[in-house]
Amino acid sequence: MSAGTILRCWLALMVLLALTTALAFVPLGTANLFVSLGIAAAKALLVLIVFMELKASSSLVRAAAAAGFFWLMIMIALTSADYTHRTDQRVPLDTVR
Amino acid sequence: MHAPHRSSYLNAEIGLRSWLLTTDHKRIALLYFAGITFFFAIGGLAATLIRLELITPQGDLGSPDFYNRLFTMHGVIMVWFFLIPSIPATMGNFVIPLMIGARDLAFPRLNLLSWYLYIAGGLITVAALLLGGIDTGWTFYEPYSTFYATGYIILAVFGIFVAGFSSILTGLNFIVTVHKLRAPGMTWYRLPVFVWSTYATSLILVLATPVLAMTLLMLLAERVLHVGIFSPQLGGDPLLFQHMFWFYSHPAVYIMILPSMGVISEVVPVFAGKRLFGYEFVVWCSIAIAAIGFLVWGHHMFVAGQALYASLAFSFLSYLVAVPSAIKVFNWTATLHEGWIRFDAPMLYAFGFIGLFTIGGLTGLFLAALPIDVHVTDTYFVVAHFHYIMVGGAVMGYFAGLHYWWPKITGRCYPEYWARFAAILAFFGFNLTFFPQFILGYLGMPRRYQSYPPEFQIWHVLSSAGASILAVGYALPLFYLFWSILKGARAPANPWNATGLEWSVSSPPPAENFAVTPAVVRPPYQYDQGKPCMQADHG
Amino acid sequence: MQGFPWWPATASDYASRIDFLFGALLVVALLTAGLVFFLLLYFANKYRHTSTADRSGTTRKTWRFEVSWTAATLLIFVALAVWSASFYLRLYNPPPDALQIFVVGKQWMWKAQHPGGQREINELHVPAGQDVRLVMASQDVIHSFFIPALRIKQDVVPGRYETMWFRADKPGRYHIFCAEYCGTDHAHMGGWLTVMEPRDYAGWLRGQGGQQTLAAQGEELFRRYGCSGCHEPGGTVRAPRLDGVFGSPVPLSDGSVVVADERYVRDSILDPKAQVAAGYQPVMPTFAGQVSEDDLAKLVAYIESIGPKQAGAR
Amino acid sequence: MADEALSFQFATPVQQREAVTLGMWAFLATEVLFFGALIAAYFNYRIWFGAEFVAAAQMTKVVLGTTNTAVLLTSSACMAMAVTSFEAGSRRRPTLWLLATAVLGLAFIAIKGFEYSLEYGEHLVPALNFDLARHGGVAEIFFMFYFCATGLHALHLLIGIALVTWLAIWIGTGRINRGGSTTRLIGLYWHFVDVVWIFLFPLIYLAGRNG
Repeated sequence: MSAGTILRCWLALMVLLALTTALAFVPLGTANLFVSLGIAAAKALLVLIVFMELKASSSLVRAAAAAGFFWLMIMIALTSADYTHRTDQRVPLDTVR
Repeated sequence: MHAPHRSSYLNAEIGLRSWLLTTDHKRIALLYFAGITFFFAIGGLAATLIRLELITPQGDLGSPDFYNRLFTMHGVIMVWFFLIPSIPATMGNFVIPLMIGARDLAFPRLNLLSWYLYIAGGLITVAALLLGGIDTGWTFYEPYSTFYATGYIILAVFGIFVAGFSSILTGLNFIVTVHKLRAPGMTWYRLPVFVWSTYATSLILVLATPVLAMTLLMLLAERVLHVGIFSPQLGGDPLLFQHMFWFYSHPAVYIMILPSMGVISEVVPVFAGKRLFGYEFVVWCSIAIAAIGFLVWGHHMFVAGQALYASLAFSFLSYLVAVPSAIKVFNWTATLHEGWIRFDAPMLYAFGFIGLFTIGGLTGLFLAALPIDVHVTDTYFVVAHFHYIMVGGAVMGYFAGLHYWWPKITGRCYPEYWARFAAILAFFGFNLTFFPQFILGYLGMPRRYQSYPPEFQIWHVLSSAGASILAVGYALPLFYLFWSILKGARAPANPWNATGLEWSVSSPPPAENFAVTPAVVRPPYQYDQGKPCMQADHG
Repeated sequence: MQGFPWWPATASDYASRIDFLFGALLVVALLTAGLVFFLLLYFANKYRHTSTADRSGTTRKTWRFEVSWTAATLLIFVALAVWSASFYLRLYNPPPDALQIFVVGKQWMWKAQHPGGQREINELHVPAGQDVRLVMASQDVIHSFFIPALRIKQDVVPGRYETMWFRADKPGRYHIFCAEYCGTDHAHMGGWLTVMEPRDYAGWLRGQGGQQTLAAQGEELFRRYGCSGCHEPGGTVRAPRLDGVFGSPVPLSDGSVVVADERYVRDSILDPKAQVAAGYQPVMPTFAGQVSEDDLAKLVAYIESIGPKQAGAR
Repeated sequence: MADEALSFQFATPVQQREAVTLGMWAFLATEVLFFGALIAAYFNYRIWFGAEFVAAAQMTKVVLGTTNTAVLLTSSACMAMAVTSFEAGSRRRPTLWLLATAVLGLAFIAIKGFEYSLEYGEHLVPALNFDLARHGGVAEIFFMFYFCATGLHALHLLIGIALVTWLAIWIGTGRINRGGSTTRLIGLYWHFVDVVWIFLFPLIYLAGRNG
C-alpha cells in the first residue's frame, strides 16, 4: 500500500460518491435503489481491498471478511422472501399511544 | 481437599485471586463449570415447580402469573445461561487447546472477560427474575413483551444482551485458536471431531449472536421509548421481530446440539476401541449443519402469518438440514460394528444420546411437514421435540463429556457404579417425562398452560412422575463427582485408552499443558486390535 | 382422570387426511428408529469388549455406505416435503361460497359474530357439512385460534385480518384453544366449537333472537360514523361509491391494483391514505382508534353485502 | 495488545500476527451482522411500507449526509496513510496522519450533531418530539431506524476516535514501535466503521430523492 495507491483510491471514492449522489436525483424508478447499492458495494470493496489490505491478505482472512456479508445476504434474501410475498401489505395504525 | 502430588494447573497458584484473575483456559473452564451448575440448578428448580403444578388440571400452585413467570424463568435460564455456554465454554475451553497441542487459547484475557460477561449477564437476568420475574416466555414475542407484559423485562433483556457478548468472544477465540494454534502435524483431518464441532458452533456464535443483540436492542428501544418498531399498535410488524429473533434462535439450537455431537463422536470410538466410521462425513456434516441451520428459521412461523411461499421454502430447507444429522447417527452406529465395546458411564450416556437424539430428530420431520406443523406447533408435541434435542441430546452429551473428561480435569476417578446407575436412571426418567408429551401434543394440549382439560391429566401425571426420576438422575452426579474430588482414586493419564493429545499429558494437566510442543503423526481414533495408537508419539 | 386418550377427536375429512399423513410419517420414523436401535443393541451385544466375535472385516470401504444412506435419506425427506406441502396449499384456497364468521380475539376471550348478527363468546356454532371461513382479528396481542379436532390453527396478529377455513363433518362439541401465549389467563382463553346438523344450526340461529344481520348493523354504523356523507350520491366530498366494489379489483393512485377484500376494506377505514383509489384525493380521515374490531367486522360485512351478487362475482 | 512482546501461547511472531488479524476480522464479521440486522429490517420495511417509507427518507439532510460521507472517506485515507507510514518505520508522520484522522472523525460527529439539531427543530426525533400528525407513523418508524443506525454508527466512531487518539499519543511518545499489530488492527476497525457508513448513506440519504 503506497501513498500513491491510497491517493488514487481516495480519488476513486470521491468520484463514486459524486456519481451516486448525482444519480440519486435522476428518476430511474426502482433501479435507483440498485444503482446506489451497487455503487456503495463498489466503494466498500475499494475500502476493503485497498485500505484494509485484503488484496495482500491470506485467503483465510478474505473468507472471514466475506462470511459476515454472505450471512447478511442470507438473512436479507430469506426475510424478503416473506415480505415480497405477503398478501397483507399494511398494518394500519390504531389505538392510542 | 488433598492437593495432588504433582504440579498441575490446580496447584500451580493458590488463592481466590489466582482463580478470579486467571487466564489459564483450564481454570476458566472450571469457573464456567461453577456458573453453569448454578444456573442449571435454578432452571431445574423452575422445571420442578412446573411439573408439580401440572399434575392436576386446575391451577393450584400459585396464580397464573406465577406459573407464567416460572416457565419464562425456566426457558431464559436454561437457554442462555445453561445450554448455550454449557459444552463449549466448559469442556471446549478445557480440552480444545489440549486436543490441538496448544498452550492456551489464542486470546486468554478475552477468555476471562467472556466469563465475567457471562456471569454479569446471568446475575442481571436472575436479579430481574427474583425481583418479580417476567412473564413473556423466553421468546419475548411482540407486541406482548413491549406493551402488555409486566415485570423487569428491560433488566432481563439487558442481561441476555450482555451474555451475548460472552458468546461472541468465546466463539471468536475458538475460531482463531483452531485456525492458528494447532501443533505441527495437526492437520484439519487429524483434528478430533470435538474440535470440528466446536469450530462449527463458533461460526454460529459469531454470526448469529449479533443479530440477537440488535433485535433485543430494538425491543428495548421500543419498550423504553414507546416508539414503533415491531409493535402493530405503533405501526410496526411483529413478524419482523419473529424473523430476527429466530434468525438467531434457530441456529442457537445447533449451538446447543453440535458440541454435544462432538462429545459423542469422541466417546463412541474410544469406547468401541475403533476408528470413527466415516470421519470426513461426520466433520463435514457438522459444518453443513452449521451452514444450513441458518436457512431454516422460518419453520417457527408456519402459522404466524408468514407468506405462503416463504413457508414452502423454509419447510423444504428444514428437511435438508435433517440429512446431515441423520448421517451422523448412521456413522456412530456403524462405528460400533466390529468394535471392542466397553460400557463405562460416558458410553452409556452416549448410547442415551444417540437414542434420544434419534427420536428428537425424527419428530423434527413431523414439524417440518407443513400441515402437521399447523396442528402440533405451540403444543406439547413441540415441547417434547425440543426437549428430546436439548435435554435428551445436549444435556446427555454434556454429562457424557463431563464423565469422559472428569479424570483429566480433576485427576480423580468417580465411582463407576454410581455413574452408570445415574446414566440409566436419567435415560428412563427422561423418556417417561417427555414421551407422554408427544401424545399430549397430538391430542392438542397447547404449551404454556397452567390449567388444562381434565382428559389430558393422565399423561401429565406420567410426565411429572418421570421428571422426579430425571431429577434424581441429574442430582446424583453432583454428589458422587464431589465425593470423587475428596476421596476418589487418582486417575492415570489415559484411563480410557483414548488417542487424543489431551490424554498424553498427566491428569490433571500441568499449567503449561505441554512441556514440549507435541508433533502429531496420525489421525485420531486409530486402534490396533482395540489398543490405542496415540496421535503424538511422545507428549 | 379419564383413562388414556390416545388420539384426538376427528371432526372433519381434512383431519382424517392429516392423520393419514401423520401415520405415514410415523411409519417412516418407526422404521428408521427401529433400524438404528436394533443395530445399536445388536452391535453393542455382539462386539462387547469380552466377546470373541469375528472382527476381520474392518478394512471395508466406507464411502459406499455413506453415499447410499445420504442419498436414501435425502430422497425420502424431499418426497415427504413435497407430499406434505401439497396438503398445506389447500389451507390457502378457501372455497368461494363459505359461510363467513368474524372472530375477534382479545385478552382473554374469543368473540364470534355470525352473518345473521348472532354473537357468542368462547363458543362457536357451525353447521356440519358446510364450508366455514373464519375472518379473525386481534385487539391486543398475538393470539392463535386452534381447533385440535380439525387439526388447524392460525395465529391472529393484531392489526390485520387472518383467515382460516374448514368443513366440519361430525356433529359434536370440540375444544377451542388459544395456542399463542398471550398473558395471565392464556390457559383460559378457549371454549367450545359446536358442530350441528344444518337443521339444528338453523334452529340455533333463530333461538339467538331476532337481531339484525351483521350487514344491517353495518349499514347503521355506515351512517352513524358519517361514511354515507361522502360515499353516497349527493355527498359534499367526491368519494368513491362502494356498491359493487367488494371482491373486484380496485386501481390505486400509485398505479397498482388491489382486490377489495376484507383486508383492503379494513385497512381503508383505519389508514385511508395508504391505498387511495385512482382518481380520488386522499381526503378521508382515519378512523383508527374510533372503530372497534366488532364494529369493523360489521362495516366490512355491510360493504360486502352491497358488493356484486355472490354468484356472479367470484 | 502487547506489541512486539510474544505472548506465551504463540510460538512465533508471525503466528501471533496472523492470529490477532484473524481475530479482528472475525470481530468485524460479527459487526457486519450487528449492523446488518438493522439494515435487513430497513429493507423489509421498505418493501412492506412501500412509497411512504421512501418518502420519509426525503426529510433527511442530503447535503450534510454527502459532506459527512466525504469527510469519513477522507479520514479512512488518512488512516491508511498512517498505517503505511508507521510500517515504513516513521514515528512523526503516522502521528500526524492519526491526528488528522481523529480530527476528521470529530468533524463528522460535529456535522452529525448539527444534523440532529436540525431534525429536532423539525420535530423529527421519535420519543422526544416527533410530530406524528405532521409526518405520519411510517415516517416515525423510518426515523427510528435513522436514529438507531446513525446513533450506533456514531458510537462506534467515538470509540474509534478514542482509539486513534490513544494510538497517536503512544506512537508519538515512542511507546509503540514498528512491527506490532496494534496500528493495523485499529486501522481495520476505523475502515470498517467507514464501510458501515458507505452502506447507510444511500439507504438513508439517497432514497426517494427523485420522486
